[in-house]
Amino acid sequence: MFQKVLIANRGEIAVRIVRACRDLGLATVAVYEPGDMGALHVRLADEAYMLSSPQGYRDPEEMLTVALRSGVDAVHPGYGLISEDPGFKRACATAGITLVGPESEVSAQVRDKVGAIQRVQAAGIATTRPSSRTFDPEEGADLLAEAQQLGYPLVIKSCAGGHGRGTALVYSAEKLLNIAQRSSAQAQAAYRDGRIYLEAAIIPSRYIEVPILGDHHGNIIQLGDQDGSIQRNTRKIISEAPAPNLTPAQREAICNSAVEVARTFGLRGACTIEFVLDGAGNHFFSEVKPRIQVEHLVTEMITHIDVVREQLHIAAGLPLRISQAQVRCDGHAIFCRINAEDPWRGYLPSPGLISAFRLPGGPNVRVDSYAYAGAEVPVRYDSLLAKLVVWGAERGECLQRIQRALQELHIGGIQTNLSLLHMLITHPEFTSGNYTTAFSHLKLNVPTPPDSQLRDLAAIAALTYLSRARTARSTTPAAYTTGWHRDSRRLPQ
Amino acid sequence: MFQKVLIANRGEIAVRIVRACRDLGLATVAVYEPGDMGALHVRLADEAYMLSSPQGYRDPEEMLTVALRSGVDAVHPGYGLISEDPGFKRACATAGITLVGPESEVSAQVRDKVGAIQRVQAAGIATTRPSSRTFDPEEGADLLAEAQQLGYPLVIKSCAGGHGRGTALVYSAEKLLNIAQRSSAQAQAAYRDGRIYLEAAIIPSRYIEVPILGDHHGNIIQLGDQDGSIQRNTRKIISEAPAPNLTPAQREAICNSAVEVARTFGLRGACTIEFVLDGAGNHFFSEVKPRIQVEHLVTEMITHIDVVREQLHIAAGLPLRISQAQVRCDGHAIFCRINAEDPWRGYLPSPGLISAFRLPGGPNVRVDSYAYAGAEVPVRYDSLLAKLVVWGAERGECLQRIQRALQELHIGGIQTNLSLLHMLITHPEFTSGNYTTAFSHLKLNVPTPPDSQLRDLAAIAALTYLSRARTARSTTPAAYTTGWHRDSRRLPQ
Amino acid sequence: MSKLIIHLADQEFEVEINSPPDAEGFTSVSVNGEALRVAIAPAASPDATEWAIVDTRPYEVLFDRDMRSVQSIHGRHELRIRDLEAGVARPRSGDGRIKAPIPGIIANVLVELGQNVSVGEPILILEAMKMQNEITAPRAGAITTLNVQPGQTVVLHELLVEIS
Amino acid sequence: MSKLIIHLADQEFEVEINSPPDAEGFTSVSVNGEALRVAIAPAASPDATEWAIVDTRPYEVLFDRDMRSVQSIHGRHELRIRDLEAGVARPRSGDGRIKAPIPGIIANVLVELGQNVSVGEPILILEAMKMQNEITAPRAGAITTLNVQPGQTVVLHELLVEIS
Repeated sequence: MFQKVLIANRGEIAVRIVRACRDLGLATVAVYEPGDMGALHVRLADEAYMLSSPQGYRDPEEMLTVALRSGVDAVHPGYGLISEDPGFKRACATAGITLVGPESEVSAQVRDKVGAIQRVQAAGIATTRPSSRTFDPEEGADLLAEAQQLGYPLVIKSCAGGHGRGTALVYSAEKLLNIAQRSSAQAQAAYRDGRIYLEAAIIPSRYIEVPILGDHHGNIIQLGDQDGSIQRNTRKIISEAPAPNLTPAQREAICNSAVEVARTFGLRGACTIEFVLDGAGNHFFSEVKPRIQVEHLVTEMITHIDVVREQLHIAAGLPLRISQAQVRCDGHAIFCRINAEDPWRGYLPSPGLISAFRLPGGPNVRVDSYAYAGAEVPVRYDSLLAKLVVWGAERGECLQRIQRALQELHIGGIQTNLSLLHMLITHPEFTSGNYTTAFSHLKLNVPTPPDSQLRDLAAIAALTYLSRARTARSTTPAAYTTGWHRDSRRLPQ
Repeated sequence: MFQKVLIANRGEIAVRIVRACRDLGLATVAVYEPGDMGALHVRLADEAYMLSSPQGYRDPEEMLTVALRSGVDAVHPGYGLISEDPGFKRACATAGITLVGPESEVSAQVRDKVGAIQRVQAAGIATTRPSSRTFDPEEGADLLAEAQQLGYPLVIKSCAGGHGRGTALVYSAEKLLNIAQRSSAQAQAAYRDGRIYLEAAIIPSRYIEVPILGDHHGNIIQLGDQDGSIQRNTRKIISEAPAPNLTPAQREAICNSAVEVARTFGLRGACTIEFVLDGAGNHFFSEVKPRIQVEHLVTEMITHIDVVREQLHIAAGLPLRISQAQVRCDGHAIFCRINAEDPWRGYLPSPGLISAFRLPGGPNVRVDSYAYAGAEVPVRYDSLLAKLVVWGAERGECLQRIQRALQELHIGGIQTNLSLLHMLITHPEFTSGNYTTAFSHLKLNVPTPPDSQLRDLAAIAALTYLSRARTARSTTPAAYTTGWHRDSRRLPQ
Repeated sequence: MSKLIIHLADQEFEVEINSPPDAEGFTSVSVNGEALRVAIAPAASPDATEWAIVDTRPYEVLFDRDMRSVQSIHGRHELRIRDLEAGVARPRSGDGRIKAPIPGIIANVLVELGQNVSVGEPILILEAMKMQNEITAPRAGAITTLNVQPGQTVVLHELLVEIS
Repeated sequence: MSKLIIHLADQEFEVEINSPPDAEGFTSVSVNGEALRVAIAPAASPDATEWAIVDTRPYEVLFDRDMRSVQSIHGRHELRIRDLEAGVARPRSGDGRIKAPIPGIIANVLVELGQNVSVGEPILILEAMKMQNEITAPRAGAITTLNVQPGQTVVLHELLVEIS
């Protein structure tokens, strides 16, 4: 095992990796851009180095300099940022520092999504039907021709991202180029890579994912199926494991396909194999995520396996400590991604000072976050604020507990998607388990509470209004202009 | 199962019960004294009633009035307060409301500790050697005579409490009456019952506890052994499960004894059977705690059983949902009790406003608390602020994780025992697992950090001092007198 | 003492408050003629979660800074408060000035100076926190000020565009 | 600019600070002649946990309100700060007045008016949060004021006893 690990990331995932290292007794080295000087991942590390290059966390050269200077024997890059930068991978290898993640060649293979699908097809596994190659959005004529061959409706996907930014459904040739342009721009902004490809659409569909672990000794195990169909604003915000309403035979088939895919690529470390499920229950390989996922917590809750810990074990060359027979997927887990954003104002990000932060507690509830009351949500980075997951012996227990946990979780000072999550997890389509990706697009009408509750809320609003007005009057005039009367905070609608 | 449950308690345990009820989909009714109006257990409940009697939470009559008015079909009294009030139990029974806890007669039997030991002895199980009866501290001559018969050293114990307040070791007859007087006064203050009894001392000793569940159908299961030897200021502050350094044969013998004891009394619901282990590894029954314990979280972490949920199931008359064979004690758990008190000032309680509250996260960490940043630690009640527990596949992993979790946990505005806990869990006697109750009395010398760390801390202190002085100068004079310069906060040493 | 009209989830409530809180901290409130006893948290930071108890029903509510919406476990609802004693409704926004709601980079400007726009029409794209955020017209009119161009960094509350 | 003597865990450090923080937020500090770069959290509430970075070593520290102790994962240590520029050490407490450190009920009074006591001698028992707390003499002398009797409720900072 390693002695000292550089964490080449920030935010929640950096904190998550520091925790895994500490739990293993490994020393940790953090890096920070000037704005993150007091961030939690820095505070909890044993050493911390400032990144002074303007590229900050995205500068592979400065990252390598820190790795060498601090004398680490491994680097964990988390996800995003430079986690899949081929140059950084090579540089670490040359310097004799282990990078926790897939090797460059495996990484390159699965990043070429069209090529990956073709390879899986060749191995005899059912896949989605992609375009023959990737495109720049300027290649209008070629795109139209390829689309004609695939048939409509089809999905435009970004080469760099997952189901997220850049993914769009197209029903007719007239709209193709416009949508392609926008998808590409979104992908460019999010992942700094504007290339796209097409895929025959499967409607209705579900996204079923299977996390796997592979070591350097040829052992590959799968950690059960999970459902990641529910997105909002191009982000998976709810996941659950196991995926609801699958037969044991379906689960077995999907998990077996996942292991075959993993063998095909010789995957190592922690990866996720993604499938699309059609209305008839057939599964089609879609892509490989060769990294730890945001929603890896659902896996951890049902398997009791610390996935980051296992990543470190595998990267150190150790054989997997459990066999497939020893993996016990026990009970059910539901995961919610909590973002600093306002779903009622077009998902506008909401940076700022967190003035209140109350976490849920009690049995079978876990929250991973870099935040706390008094912490700052920075402007420059992703809006991911916290990850909430609950466990239950069965799905019904889980549904009760996630409601309870969301009720207990309170965040003040910034806008979050908590109210949206509460609406989603209490929606009949979700509680029944009969949802598809279409649920992501469903307009959610806020249910009107019973009259008696509205009446109570009106009384509370009136008293609160009078109390605030009194407070505002009794303090200095400055408070009056900077407090809740301040008009400038109001956003254009 | 019940429809609606009254929670006849406050603080952390009330919040814990609200959570269990919500997870089961049951409606909850909270009660509050005027000072607890905004407390978390009130906020999270479906209904809340103010207790206006001066006895507040301790007034069985008003509690029954609330139970009837709110139309609950069950009352969960938690521990302490009126949880074992025989009058309240009878009144609930008469009113047809189920009280979650043991029946009056069982409760009375195990509360008579000397009688309980005699009964267990009669059933052929080894017990500690108590005095023949209980005493008032005024009965000096009788006490001395009884002590003479038992022999020194002996332990004075309170009839009402557990190993906690009132327990004292006596080495010679000269000190007996003085110590008895003080023990009785402590017990009177803590439990409103000053009666005491004597017990032949076992030195060195360990406290081994076995939680059990019993239903109304004659089923009794045990949930594994745990060690509760470590106390500070008469409170168990660290527990772990399983108890370290026991042979499988020892564990089996202790757990079997626990089930036999439970059968002897016909125990139902969640109880804990306590044993004293002598230096040779023999175990002696000591007492029965017929209620949920502060440290029930260790049990929950290793068994994946929600003990409060099971209490409700059992009280509803349902049979146990798992057999002894299905109880899987998996891995290891370590529990810390976090108190609002200052161990460096004689454990002086520290009520006040919590200005900062940062909880640990990540895998296999759980915190149960009523507190959050902005909450008030009230003056009138127990200093229990939060319960922290971590799980690990084995003890070594657990030791790493509890250190990490304590490092992450930060509480500002009040004094806590966090630094003390950090010292205890990193102490070689604890990490080796070779501790006894003597560890509770060990004077802990703060280890001096290496010179380089002291040098760093000195630099930080100097900069912080200058920064605070600057802040104090730049604000109004009032802030200067109420801020950190305020002398009146300083306590007499 | 006070009379307010509360618009909440498209319903209107007339709330009257005639006396200060009693010894237990409850205020007697009449809502559409119905008598309620209401206690609310002592005035704290406007960002904090407020608790309240109405008769025996506890609530946790989160009001916007400007009290134009309220969130509770029953959902998120638009709110409008009119203080009849104060005589005037609070002014609404919508004066046609678009300020930067968050700091970020202007990714795209979708209008030109002098152009006529309708309510809700996309005006510009502001990139922040890895997201492209569409800023739309708060009212109809002509673009009279256009202070930004693509690639430009803007700070919080910076005036970007004016419509009149 | 500033020179301080820091007593920490029975060691003495001379700390010199000659310039304001640099652009990166670090201040050059000399401790017993050794040069360090130190950054601390912007002045926050004195109750908050402070972070600091010394060269590449991050710390979290919790200072008492009056900076007489510091807690970190390395333990809890007594602290004494002398500002050489200010010329005087901060006054120590110990003027013989015993005030209620917490609100509570006087369970027992162990001394009488006029009685001589020595440092550390138990003076009274204050019951609060279900605990009996022994309050001891901060200095030797005679009891000149005795304001309390058993059973009496006292508020925070109430003067209980005076020794002179």
